[in-house]
Amino acid sequence: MPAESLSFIFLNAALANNFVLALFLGLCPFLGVSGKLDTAVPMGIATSFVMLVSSISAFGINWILTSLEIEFLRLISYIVVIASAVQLVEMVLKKFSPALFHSLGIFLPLITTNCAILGLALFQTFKEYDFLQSLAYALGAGAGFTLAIVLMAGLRERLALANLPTPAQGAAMSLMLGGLLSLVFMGFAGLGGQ
Amino acid sequence: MSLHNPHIDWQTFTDGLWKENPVFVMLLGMCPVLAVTNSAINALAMGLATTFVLLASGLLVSLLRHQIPKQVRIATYILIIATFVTIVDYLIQAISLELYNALGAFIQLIVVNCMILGRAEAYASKHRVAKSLLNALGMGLGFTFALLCLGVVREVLGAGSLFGVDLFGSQFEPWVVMVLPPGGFIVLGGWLLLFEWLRERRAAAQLEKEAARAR
Amino acid sequence: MTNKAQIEIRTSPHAHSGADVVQIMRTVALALLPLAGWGVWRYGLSAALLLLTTLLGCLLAERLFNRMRGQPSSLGDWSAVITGLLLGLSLPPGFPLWMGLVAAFAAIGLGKALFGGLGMNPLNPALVGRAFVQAAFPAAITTWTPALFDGRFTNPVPSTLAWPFLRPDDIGPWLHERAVDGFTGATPLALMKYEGQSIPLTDLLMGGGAGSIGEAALLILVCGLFLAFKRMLDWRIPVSIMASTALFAWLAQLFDPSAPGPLIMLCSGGLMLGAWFMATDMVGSPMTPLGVLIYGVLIGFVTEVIRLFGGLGEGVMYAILLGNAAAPLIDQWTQPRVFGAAKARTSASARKSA
Amino acid sequence: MSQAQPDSLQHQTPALRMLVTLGGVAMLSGFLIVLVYQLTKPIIEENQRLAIEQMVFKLVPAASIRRDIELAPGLSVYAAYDEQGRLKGVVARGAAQGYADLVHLLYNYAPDCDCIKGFDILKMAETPGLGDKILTDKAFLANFDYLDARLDGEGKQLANPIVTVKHGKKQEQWQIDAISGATVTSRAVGKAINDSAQRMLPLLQPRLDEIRQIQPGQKPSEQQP
Repeated sequence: MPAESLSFIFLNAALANNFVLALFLGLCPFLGVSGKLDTAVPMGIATSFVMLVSSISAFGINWILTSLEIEFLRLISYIVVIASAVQLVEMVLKKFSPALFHSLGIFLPLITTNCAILGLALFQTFKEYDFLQSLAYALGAGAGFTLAIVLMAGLRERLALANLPTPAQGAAMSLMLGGLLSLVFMGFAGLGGQ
Repeated sequence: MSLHNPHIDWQTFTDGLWKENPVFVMLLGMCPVLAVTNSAINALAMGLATTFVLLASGLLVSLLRHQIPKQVRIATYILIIATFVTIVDYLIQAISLELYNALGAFIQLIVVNCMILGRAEAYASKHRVAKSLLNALGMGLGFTFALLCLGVVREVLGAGSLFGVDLFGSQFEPWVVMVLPPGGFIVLGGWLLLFEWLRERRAAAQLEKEAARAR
Repeated sequence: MTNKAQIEIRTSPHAHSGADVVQIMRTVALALLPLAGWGVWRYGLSAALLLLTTLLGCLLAERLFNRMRGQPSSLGDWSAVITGLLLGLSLPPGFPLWMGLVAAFAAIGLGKALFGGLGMNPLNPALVGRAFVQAAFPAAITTWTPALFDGRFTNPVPSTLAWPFLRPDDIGPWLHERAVDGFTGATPLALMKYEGQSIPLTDLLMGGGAGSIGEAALLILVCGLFLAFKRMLDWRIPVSIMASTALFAWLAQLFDPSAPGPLIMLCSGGLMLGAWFMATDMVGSPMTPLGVLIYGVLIGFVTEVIRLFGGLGEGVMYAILLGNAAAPLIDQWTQPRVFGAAKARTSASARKSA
Repeated sequence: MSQAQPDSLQHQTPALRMLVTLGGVAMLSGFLIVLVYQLTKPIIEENQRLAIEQMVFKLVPAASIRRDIELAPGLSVYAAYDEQGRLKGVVARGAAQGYADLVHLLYNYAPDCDCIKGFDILKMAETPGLGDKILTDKAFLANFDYLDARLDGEGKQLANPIVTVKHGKKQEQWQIDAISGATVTSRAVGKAINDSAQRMLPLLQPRLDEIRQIQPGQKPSEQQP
């Protein structure tokens, strides 16, 4: 394994291998919650936050499982621990920062079943990242997700006024927009690789 | 809806195939739909793996539906689903390492396919075993069908082959974009456009027919 | 009198400048003609055929999608002409014609018709078409041919006439036969990036080396300035793009003296064409004065980043597309009133749902 | 929903019952997973062994016996021997950033000529039709008929680092002639091999004599764990 630099891991996860636009992780919120900027921004921030939390938990679990040599329980442990971590975050937020909870809280339960979260945990395990690398990966993935969903929301708000062809009103248009954004993000391929 | 319809069992099965197709109609489980459909064989394998998890989790949830307390049902379902996904993961590894490498982490990501949890919660926990299985099979095959729709188009255009068999000879210039991420979005968007367009035409024809009858 | 005109340019976008959309479009299309002519002079029959293909392809696609929606023809607004010309100008001269047709349909269909036609396209249609074929046919779109080769008006580059759906033949032997001196099949940017080789500036200004049909920096500047003086385009966009590109190139050179300097960055690749003719697309660019500035700087910055650190040699296309995608956000966040309102709405909705 | 349970039943579920249910399901799933894991483990290991063996023997055509050698913690190579037990090649892994993602590859170091002979891609996400030419382009593959990999006098690093040069500019035996139009991927191959060889060869060289020793009549790939 070559030691990938932290900045490269961050940029790669955020742009070239954007979680939504290149890996298709977190598509449900990307398509579902991108209708309005008002909801897209908190959704992106909340997801990034949960990504960070679950990346750290996944790193810990994997360390424990590997030292006990029971890796076959990895998937179950990840999903259980991530779900509980989100619950915990929700409770802590509610107690200590009600304002933040109000803006993010409604999205937290949605995020638990978001494949981007589990995907992050699984990919960082597959890539055998160390702790700092995992952190960079989680931050990059979160930033990339936020970027994608916010760009999408801006475009969709503008298109809300457009006179779309009838078959294109609805999911098809969102998918095509996603395809265009995905095309654009291909331009970042190999960024920071040299 | 019509629970006492004698044909209910048949409909339970066919709904998932077309009318309530998890991908084309309900837009569920999009992540594997787009991520692993760059070839038909990957699409088929992912579809069958998902069907297996649907069937197995549907069976278990349906069997245990009277035993599982309401408060912990979601946790239990997730546990059950994660179990079968882990099993599928090992089975695929045992069957073909090549396939396993091609699908990568997306097999394990079946766990968070909302379709499966949705079926467990909305159907299997409320119906008899046979019915749940039939419904799961319908949904699973519908999902597989949708994946194949994408996989076939993307592989034929993007690689000039189908199930790995070369179709057009070596001079064919593949449209590489189709096997890349944007191709996934565009092909699924294209299928949805096509279906929506057909539906509109059918509705328009229906209207016309009714108007003619009224006249 | 002149003072008044200047103030008018600064404070108001095109809508107030007097000319209507069709007039603007027609003038822009006319301003592209010298570029097309210069491209045909340098690359010969291949370039002419390709430009014709993308032009007719765009018109055909526009008509087809009009008909599918049962709308009156929108060919009269000249926008499809501009898209077709820009698309052709941004492609390499030896690009197979059938791929040019694919690009034209992708540009109009994917970039425009799907979202409701003129004025609704979220991204620049010509660039959508080019990005699509860049991803679809990565080999063909990075095959460059020399300019000004002998017999260019009678014999097209062999790859131009490749059969539909089939791979163009390798043009290596054909190039060898022509034995064009020093031609390496790489664009100036690629030569600089991968080989540390520099290109004489005159070549870049006139479009001497390998490149897309419309890459002649000086001529673009002239045509662009003409349009700007006619107030047919928002001069702040190309100026901010060029200024920021130059600034970032200068900064990059401070850190790494071997990096290409501002002048080379400005004159190479598609920067000029993009800055003057593509980024200025009224639909995809922001409307607020501050927004326009941010938009230009964003495009300049992303171009630099991709050119210097990316896997690709050229990044203008992706930078402009990204700028288009970000334009609604820029607009929203550079209007203080709207921003405040949006914020108030957020907290209100959160309170409601909680 | 005729078969749904009446709500009143579910309202007061004792905590014990919830725990018992969760525990029971957890035990059931644990049992199932361990069962499948145990059943499939030998098959999976056999599959993996076959896959590696296949690749190693493809890279070292004369070989038919494989032995795993750990040069340093986390750095393993495969030594490949022919029927007579002669060392024909040492296969090692390398990886470097390509155009889209890391390019993972295996390459064959032939001790007889002190050179690198051939490579194969384990995993890459390079653009089909462009980057993947590195596996099909004959001129590019010809670079790996003989690629100089001698160590310097002290045996600490390669005498000449392996580098990828622009298409048509290859002059030395340690240079790789890039594919025009796929420069980035060609470079990734060179960098992956160079990075790996710089680390692996200094560790391998001192142990080469020991590795050459192979007991006749024994199949080392079986005796190694």
